[in-house]
Order: sequence, then C-alpha cells, then structure tokens
Amino acid sequence: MILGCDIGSSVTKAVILQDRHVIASLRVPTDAHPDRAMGRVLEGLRERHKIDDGDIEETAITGWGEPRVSLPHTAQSVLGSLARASQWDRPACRAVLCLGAQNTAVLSVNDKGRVMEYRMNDKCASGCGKFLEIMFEALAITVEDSAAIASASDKRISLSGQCAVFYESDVVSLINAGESVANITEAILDAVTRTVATLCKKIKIADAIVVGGGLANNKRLLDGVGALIQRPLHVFGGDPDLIGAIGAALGAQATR
Amino acid sequence: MNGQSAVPTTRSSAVEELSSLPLRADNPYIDAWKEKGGKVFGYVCSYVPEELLHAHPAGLLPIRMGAVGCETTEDADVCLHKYICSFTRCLLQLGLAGEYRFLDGFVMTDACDQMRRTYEYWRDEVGLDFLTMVTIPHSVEGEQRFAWYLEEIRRLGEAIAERYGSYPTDDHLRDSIATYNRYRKLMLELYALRAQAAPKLTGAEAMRIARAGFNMPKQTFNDRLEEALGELAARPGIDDSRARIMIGGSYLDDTYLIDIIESTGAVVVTDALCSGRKYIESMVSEDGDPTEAIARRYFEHTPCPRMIGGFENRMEFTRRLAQEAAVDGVIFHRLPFCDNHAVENAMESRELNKLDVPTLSLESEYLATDEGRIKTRVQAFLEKIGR
Amino acid sequence: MIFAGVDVGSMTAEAVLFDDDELLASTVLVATPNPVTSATIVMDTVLAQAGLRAAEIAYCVSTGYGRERIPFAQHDISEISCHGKGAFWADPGIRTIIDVGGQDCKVIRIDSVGDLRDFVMNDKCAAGTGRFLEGVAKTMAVHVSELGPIALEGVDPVPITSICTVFTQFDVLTFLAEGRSREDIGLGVAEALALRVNRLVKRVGVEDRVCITGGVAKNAAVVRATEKVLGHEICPLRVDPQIVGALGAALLARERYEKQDAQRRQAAS
Amino acid sequence: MEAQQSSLTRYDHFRKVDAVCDLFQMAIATGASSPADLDIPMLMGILPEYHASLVPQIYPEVIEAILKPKNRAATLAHMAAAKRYVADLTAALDRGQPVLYNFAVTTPEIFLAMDLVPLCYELMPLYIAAAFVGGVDQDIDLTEDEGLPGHICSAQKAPNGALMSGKMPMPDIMVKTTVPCNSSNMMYQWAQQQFGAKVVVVDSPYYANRRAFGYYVQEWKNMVRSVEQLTGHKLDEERLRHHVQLGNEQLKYYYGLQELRRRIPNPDPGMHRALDVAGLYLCGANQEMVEYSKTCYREARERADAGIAVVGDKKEIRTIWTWGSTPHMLYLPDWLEDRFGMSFLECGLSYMPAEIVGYVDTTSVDSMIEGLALRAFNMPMGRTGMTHADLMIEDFVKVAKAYHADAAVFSGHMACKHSWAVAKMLGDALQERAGIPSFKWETDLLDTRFTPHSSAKAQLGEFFETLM
Repeated sequence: MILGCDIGSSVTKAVILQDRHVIASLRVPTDAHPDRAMGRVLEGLRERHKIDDGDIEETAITGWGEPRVSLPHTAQSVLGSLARASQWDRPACRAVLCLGAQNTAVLSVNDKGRVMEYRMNDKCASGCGKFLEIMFEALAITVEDSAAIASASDKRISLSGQCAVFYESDVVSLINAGESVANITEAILDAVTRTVATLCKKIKIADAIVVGGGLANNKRLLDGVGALIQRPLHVFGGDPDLIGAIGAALGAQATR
Repeated sequence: MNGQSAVPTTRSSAVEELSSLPLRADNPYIDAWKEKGGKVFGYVCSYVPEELLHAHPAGLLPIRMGAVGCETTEDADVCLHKYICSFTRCLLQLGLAGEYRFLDGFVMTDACDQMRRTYEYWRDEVGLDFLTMVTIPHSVEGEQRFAWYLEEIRRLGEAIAERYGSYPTDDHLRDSIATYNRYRKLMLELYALRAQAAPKLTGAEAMRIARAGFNMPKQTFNDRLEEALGELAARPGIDDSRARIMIGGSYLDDTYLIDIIESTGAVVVTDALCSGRKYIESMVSEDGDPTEAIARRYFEHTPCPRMIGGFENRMEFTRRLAQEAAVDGVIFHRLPFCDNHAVENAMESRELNKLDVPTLSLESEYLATDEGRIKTRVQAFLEKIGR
Repeated sequence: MIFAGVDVGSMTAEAVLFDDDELLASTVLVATPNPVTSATIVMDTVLAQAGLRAAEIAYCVSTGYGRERIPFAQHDISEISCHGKGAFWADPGIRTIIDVGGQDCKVIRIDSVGDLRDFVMNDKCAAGTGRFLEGVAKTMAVHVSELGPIALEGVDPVPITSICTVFTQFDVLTFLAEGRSREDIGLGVAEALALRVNRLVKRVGVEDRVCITGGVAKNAAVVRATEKVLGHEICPLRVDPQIVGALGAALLARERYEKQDAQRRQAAS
Repeated sequence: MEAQQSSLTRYDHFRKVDAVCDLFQMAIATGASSPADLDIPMLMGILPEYHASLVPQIYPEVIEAILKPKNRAATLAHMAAAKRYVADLTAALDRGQPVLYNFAVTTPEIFLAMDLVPLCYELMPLYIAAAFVGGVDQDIDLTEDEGLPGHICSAQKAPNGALMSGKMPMPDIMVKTTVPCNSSNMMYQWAQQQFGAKVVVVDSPYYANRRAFGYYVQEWKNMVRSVEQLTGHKLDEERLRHHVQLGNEQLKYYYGLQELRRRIPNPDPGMHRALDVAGLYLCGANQEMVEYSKTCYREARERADAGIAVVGDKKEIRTIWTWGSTPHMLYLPDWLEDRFGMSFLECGLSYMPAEIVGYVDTTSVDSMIEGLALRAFNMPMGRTGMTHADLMIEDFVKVAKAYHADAAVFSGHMACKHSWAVAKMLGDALQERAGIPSFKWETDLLDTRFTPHSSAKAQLGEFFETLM
C-alpha cells in the first residue's frame, strides 16, 4: 500500500494505492499545518478505513505543504504527479489541466508520461479557484452553486482587468448598476473561462485533455473552456480533486 | 474613383451621421468602396503618410485602425503577454477574429515597441494581401534622419506600386495633399468650435466625428464635415459647463474616458492626443516635390514622444492648446505598460504644474470597465480645482 | 437644522447626522453588495439612533463607491474631498490625510481651510488596501479588528514579499506552516502595508499634521508602522476614523445648503 | 590648495562597488571554499570600518558561489577589472573631466579615447544589485516616487534614483543608441529634462541590412563629432587604437569561451554569464578585463580538456536563457548547476555572434569607428531590438542547435516589450525546430521585490525537477 498525499494550503487530499488501484481516499483540512494534517490523514485511515500506519509501505507527498512535513516521505513534483495521474486515468490523453485553489496549470505529456510543456497562471492571480472565491463572496454565492446560477443569465457582460480585488470592484459596480446576480456570475465565470482557455492555448495540445482540481466539476467552466480551445475535456476519473494525491502515489510506485 | 464615394447620405443631419458611423464590417463606406473594386488599407500610427496611399490610382482607402467594441483579448493573449499594452492586444484580437478581414493592406510603423512587435503575428496568423512597415528615426535633427524617413516613404510607394500596379503621379499626390489639407483645416475649425467660451459640441461628439474621419473617404468626409460645422455653429453653445478640460495621451478612439469626464458636468474642449489634435495639426506644403513635402509634414510635425530631443516642442504644443482653449485643467491618459506616454505625461504634467495648470494622470485599459475608480479621480480633480 | 452625510464603501457603510455645529449621531455598518440597500439601512439606523425622521434632514450629501445612486441624497461628492473636510473638522491642524479604504488607498492633501489641494490613489493593484488586511485576517482565522492588537505583540516581523493581495494570503499560510507566530505575521503585514502607503504618500508629499482615516486607522500596528516609515506622527482624531468620509459629506451638505440658501435669498431680494 | 573629497568616497555607488571588489577578493584570498570556512569575526576585525559595515548586506548565497573552486579565479579577475574601472573613472573625475554616461548598448573605447569619464549608466546598479540584498530597490522607489510607472525598465529606474540621491555624479552628456526600447529612450529624455544633461542620440534604424548599417555608421560618426563639439575633447587616434586592441583581445577569449560552451559537458560556470555582460559593457576599458576573459577561457579550456563538467556528477541539463540572467540573483545559475545539473550555455545578454561581429579593424579612425558600430549594432539587446522578430528567433534556434541545448529558460523582464511579444513565437520555434521545451517566468532585472528569490527558486526548481 502506498499513501499518496496532496497537501494544499486549505485542504489535504490523501489516497491509498494498492496495485495501482485506489482503495481508500480522504480529505482533511490543512489549516496551515501540514504536519497536523498528516496526523489527521493517518488517523482517518485507521479509523475509517482500518488501515494501520504499519500497512503503509511508503508515503509520497506533493503540493504546497510537502517541504513542511516531518514524517518520512518521498517528495513528488506537482507537475510530474499530474502527468502520471492523467496517464493512469486515460492513457491516451496527452494533456492535463489542473484547476486548483491557488494555481491553474496546464501541461502536455509525451507517450512516456514525461512533461513536455507547461504553463501556470501569471503573477496576478486571476483564473484560479481563489479568484472565484473572492468574486463570489462579493455576490454572496458559492463556487459550487455558481454554474447553476449562471445558467439563468440573459445578457453578456465583459469584465476586464488584472487584479482579483479590482475585478471585485467591477463586480460591485455591476451590482450597483442593478445587474442580475445570474448575469454577473456568468460574467465572472466567462472571464475565468477565457483566462483558462488562453493559458491552454499557450501550449501545444494535440487532442483530449484530462481535467483535475477542485474546479473540474464546474460544468459551465469546463464546457466554456472546451468550446474555446476546441479540444475534448475529460474530468479526471472519480474525484478530480484527488488527481495530485494519486499522481504522487503513482510516482512512488514507479520508483519501487 | 479616387475618393468619390457612392454611398448616398440619407440622414438629414451631418452631425448625427458622423457621430454614429458604424465601424469595420458595418461601415457602409467601406462596403461601397470594396464593391467598386477599391482597396482598403489600414494603418495605426500618425507617421503613416496617408496622402501617399490615398493618391494611389488603384483606389486605396486609408483607414486608421481602432478596436472599439473589442470585448475580449483571449486569442491575442496567447500571442502577447499581458505586459503588452491593451490597445495592441485588442487590435490583434480583432485581426485574429477576422474583424479586419476586409483589409487589403496594413501599414505599420516601428513608432512603439509594442505595436511593431505584433507585425509577425499579423503576418503569420492574420494574413493580409499586403503588409509592410514604415520605420522612423528617433530624432528629427539632421538631414540624414529625414532622408531615412523619406526613403521609407518612397519604398512604401514602390511596394504598393509593385503589388497593385502604377505609382501615383505628382498630380495625384497634389490632389491628395489638397484633400488632406482641407480635411485638416476643417477639423481645426471643429476644434475652434470646441474651444469657444460656450463650446458648440461636447468632447464625446468631437471624438466620434473624428473617428468617422478615420473611417471614411476623406472627400466625402470633408463635405459632410463642412455641413456638420454649419449645423454646429448654429447650435446654442454649452454655457453651463462645470469645467473646461483638455485630455492628453496616446491613441484614444473610444469615448469611454470623455464620457466619464463629461458625466460630471465638465466639457472636454480640446486634446493633445495622438489620435486627436496631433493627427490633424499642420499642413503639407503644396509647393515642391509632393512626396518630399508629405514626408516633411509627417516627420517633423508629428509630436511623438519617441523623438528624443523633441520634448520642448511637444510641451510648447500642449501649452499652446491649453491656452487656446482656456482650459481649467488637463487630464492625461495612458494605457498600462505604455512607456512612451507614461514618461511623457509625467514630464508634461510637471511643466504644466509649473505654469499653475492643474493636471490629473489616469491609467486605464483600452477595454476599461473600471468606471467607478476613474470617476472618483475625475470628480476629485474637479473638486480640487474648485469646479 | 439637520444635515446628513452617507458614505457607502466596498466593505462598510457609514452615516452621520450633523446639527449646525454639533455631531449628532453616527453609524457604521458592514456593507451589503447593494449600495442603495446599504445606504438606506445605515441612514435608517442613524436616524433611529438620533430619534429623527428622514424628512427632518435639510440636505444630504452622499460619497463613497455608490455615491451616485443614493436616492435620498441631494448631491454626491467624491470621498477624497469628504475625507479632507471631515478630518479638517476633527482637527483643523491636519494637512495630510491617508485614507485606507477597502480597495483604494488615497493620500489627500488639504489647505488651511480644509479644501482639497492634491491627492493620489493607488492604481491597478490592490496591495496596500483594507482588502489586504481583511484577506490576511481571514487566512489567520481572526477578525480584522483583532489583527492590530495581535501585531503589536510581534517582535520579529515576517518579510511579506509578494506584492499581490491574493498571493499575500498564500504567503501568510506558508509562514503559519513554518511555525511563525501570528504576532510576527501580523507585524510583517502591518509593515508591508505601511511601506505601500508610504510609497503613495511620497507622490504627493507630506505636510504635518498627518492622520489616517478609514477602518485601518484602528489598527494600532499599522499606525505605528506608518509613523515609522513616514517619519511623521499620525495624529489621532477626536472622531471615529471610520466615519470621517460621512462626516465630511455632512459638512459639505451644510456648505452647499448655505450657499444655495444665500443664492435663493439674493434672488428673492 | 584645499583638499577635496575624492570621487571614490563622495559617490556611494563607486565606493560600494570598489569595496565589494575588495571584499570578494579578500574572501577568496582566505582560501576558504565555503562560507562556513570563513572566520567572520576575525575578518571583520581586520576590515576597514566601511567595508565591515557592508558585510551584513551581502548575499550569503553569492559568497557561497564565489568561494566555489570553479568560480574563484574568474571572480577574482573580474573584481580586479571592476576595481580598475572604478579607479580610472574616479581619477578622471577628480581631474575634472566631463562625465559622459554611455548607454549599455555602446562600449567605452571612443569615450576613453576622448579623455572623458565614460560611465555606463546601467552598469553600477548591476554590480550593486548583484552583491547586496535589495541592492537598488530604494533607488527604484525614488524614481517611481517621481510619478514614473513601475513598468519602466529598472536598469534606468535604478541609475536615475542613484543620480537623484547623489550616489553617482551628474551627467554632462549622455550617449544613447535608440535601440532597444521605448522605455530607455524615454528615461534618457527624462534625465535630459531633470538633470540638464545633453543627450546625444545614436539613431538605430529598424532592419538588419546594409542600408541600415550604413546609416548607423554615419550616426556613430556624427555622434563623435557632436561629443567633440560639446566637450572640446578631441578623439585621439592612438588612444582609441590602444583601447580597441584591448577590446579585440578581450573578445578573442570571449569568442573562444563561446566555442567551449558548445562542448559536452559544458565546462564554463553559469555565474560568469552575468559577469560577461558587465565585461561587454566595459569592453576595451582596461587590461584587467582582458585578463578576466582570459581567465574564464583558460579555466574552461582546462576543464574541457579534462572532461570536467561544471555540474559535477549530475546529469547535465543544458539550457539557454533567451532573455538574460537575473543580475540580482547572481548566484542563481550556480544554485541551479549544483542542485539540478543545469548548465547555462548562453543568454540573450551574452550572445554576440563572433562570425558577424569579429574584430575591430585598427587601420584608421574610420575603420575603428565602423568596427565599434558593428559591434554595438549586434550587441545583446541591440540585435534583439533592431528588426523583425525573425532575427532573434533564428539566433536562438541556431544557438540551441549549436550548443546542444536541452531546454530554454525565458526569464522575462517585466519592462521588456520585445521579449514578451516574442516569447510565444520563440518558444514554439525552439520546440518545433530545436526540439527543446522552454520555461517562462516573470522577473525583474534589478528589483528584488517583483519576484522574490524564494518564488524564483520555487518556479525554476519545479521546471528543472520536471526535466530531471
């Protein structure tokens, strides 16, 4: 059994991989303390999945919290993990898009699973989950509900700008001007869709893309990106949020 | 067919027609021109000698390209990083999206790094029948520099001749010079109507009329403008304006900023924009070799910050306009990442402040959506100058 | 005679009632996404507090982000002029006002009668605004009002390197993960904010006396850090620094009313 | 006669650069091979007070890098050359010679031959930023406080701030080639207005053809005439020949080193690229700079002959940096060498094609000016900005192939419109025609706050880890 963990800044995702199959998975809050999060992971495995620490042959970790974990582990690169997990899920796919909380990343992979090219969002953070969170806070809606709310929109509005906070003031202006929440939500999702599509177009993508990360389940976003880049998008099998954790575990397995 | 338009003018008011001319694919003049077999040439900079294009016997309609109405830059952003100015990206976006499909040719300059670096994308990704560049020295001092520019212009003429046959004769050129000089004189009259104690039109109207001038055959535009001047002169002036404002900066063809300024009750009575007064100021000499005369006017009288050593002249120009129009304050606009105008505006602003002319510097994207933030600054500026 | 000022910002809304020379009542509320709703609620609240009715207000001026759409205001004035006026009333010695708002940071210079002389606002990037502190507080799971007291206890401030408000929250998480104390992080954030404010101050220059308005003025750590980088004392105001904009609006309401009244009289005579 | 304060102590930038040269030379002279071997308290005890006060501000990572055996000799030689340059400058200043700031895309030979003080406007801040933590950040702030925007190139924001705060002497004349950018052209106009300097323009035409070059040579000749008229200093043919010969000799080793970097494994440490950039700006200034080039060449040659790689026993990832190095992270290439096996072959600020530039013909004043003009025409940034993007793209595809590169790093400088407009085409061309991936990251030449070191390391680490 290999424990794969992806320690994000707010949530830690963990999977147990056995013979390349996921036999257990869980999510725990990180609360800025990767070590404590790892403790919660092990505890959850024991209690909910009856997996003892001793059953775990190896722990592989990726993500923001990795350098801050004192538990013995192998470190796995974020991009390498995404590449491996996508190959594991859909061996024919040669590209991955990860829509995470802090970062948006797109990468292409060769037939050996090696990363060929990648791009991540630039300095100003528009285009990531955090950005959407801030925007929707101003509208008092959640990221989860946004796609459904946006579906009722009846007007196209363009948002521009670079800074998430200034986008937010544009959003406030729109509210101020009496725009409907549906239309504004659609405008926000549209802006993010375009940013993500532009990022994807910066690298060469031959065919289908595997999409992982917390925002991969947002249908409005995915359909929009797919239409703009004209490539089929496949949501990472099972829970797309686990893509990093599975990739990390696969990385450890590959070197055994 | 040189310059004579077939589009019937049905509207009763010339002002109304000119201030609402549809752009690009919806522009009836471009349609009519193309239908008659004419070529349409776009350009983006005040250093492109329009007379030379206009005079061509093949019937070239020069239009100054803008990107009003562009809503997104997602494709251009694939090519150009966001550190490239948004006007450049919006324009390329329209090119990539096929909005400039009707163009036969595009004449660029190397006047600014950002625009000139999109040349290859226009060449490789957009595809036009004719694409070239007129390159410009960075100083007007010294005959060798003028000679370079003159040769660039001759080469442009030769390249067009090679592609579309025959080179304009001196008579063609003189006709064009006359047409353009008339255009400039009429536009200066329009500015005079703005600069009156009770301005006859708003800054937004003036900008829309000027934009029509970028997008119509000049003879037709001149005739309509002459009518429009009559209509405007007969109007009552705006005698309740809160403040008289001049705007300065680079290329601006969207009334966005002026609308914000004028929504506070101020009137934009003049401008020192590259797409405004700077574009129409000073005539081409009607004597001597016409090509050389055209080159002289464009090279020496276009006050562009790219010219090192030209600051005094540019400042003098701005000062003169501010005095002529008796402005209460100057609002400088720049696009983010525009080095030329960011520094120029700061330098001019200092000089104006020394003369007790209050200034405000604003930065906004070409596709601005930040009305609230700009309006607060403009309103506070007016409050500051006691208006 | 009653004059009112209402200031609707992106984070909070304030209302002030003013009776000739006396500050009658003031209210600060968290803003709703709709500025008209915010303004209405905050005005109703302040009226109730003073035991007055809306009809008793002689003149009302609105300011702040939603200033143009406040139906019960007769006039709107930029928050820049209002902050100048309000601060000047609270302390006639004030010449420089630093207003740290939700999305904007402004430095305002006023003259010896409280009129606006010059101002500068942050461009393009929200670093150095109230949002910056709010995001950090959220990341640290404390209320933004607790940030000041926490930061005052800091001894070894963390270096905040990111210029981006969104990314700073990420930096803060990293510091927490590295075991840095909340106090040191709070202090690092206060110093980073002060540095950004100082950059803005330099663009218009500074003249004593200096004050800070807006909610951030209540953050003692930011005030202290700003004093340090500025080299000028930040003078405390005798009113709640958050109501200064609304107060200025009420004062300008009185000015406008009196001016119009004088004109009316002149016309009548 | 009253004793005057010497220029060396009067101008902070000179004093600092001079002291850094001493400190680096001393650190290396101790024989220590890592900072841990240095007896800091003992050294602090023997250092002059000013020098000691600077020690805590120096990047420890830079000390670590320069003490490594592979970097020692070249650093020593470079410091000697920089020290000599500062000494010559300050001596000339003390004699009351006019100060001429020359833009980085020119070289100093002509001005030295006119007995002027040729100060490369952009160079002192480069040295300061390389050695000191947050080295020129304050100067950059001073400039921005004037109302100039952040996106102006820090290579001009920093010296402008240094002039404002008296860290460098006021200019009498500034010589500016108009290539590469709007940003620098505007900042020289700003300096003209602010400091009353006379700006002499060397207009750099668009296009890389014979017509353009003919025009450019004439511009150089006109510039010489203008500077002579403005200063009353005549160009001395023999002095010019002397410096041109030094420059030629320096370039001989420079070109040789470029050849050596094509070898596998690469024998030339990456940290030298940033030093080479400074070397190009000072080409022909002094004998010591020739020695620096020679030292780099000799050491690389020895390593190449012995088959020793600069990346040690790591698997080498041969990279080209299409923009440049990041001066405020002087140690970065060294850090990447030792950690990831990255070797730094060439960058946009070091690539100057020998087959085009060659050597300056010393026959006559005309031939020398022409040769120097040809070099400036093709200097880093000059070549980048001179014409259509194709030239830059062809150059890098060629370099990638000739140097057997495995990857390209595009360290995009925020102010550089050229590179940020070309990045996509360049990356595509490198992938399609040279088969190598490229990585793009945003940085600033001199401003350490734009992309903090920790973030830069994390981003680059991610890339090289993925390649490993």
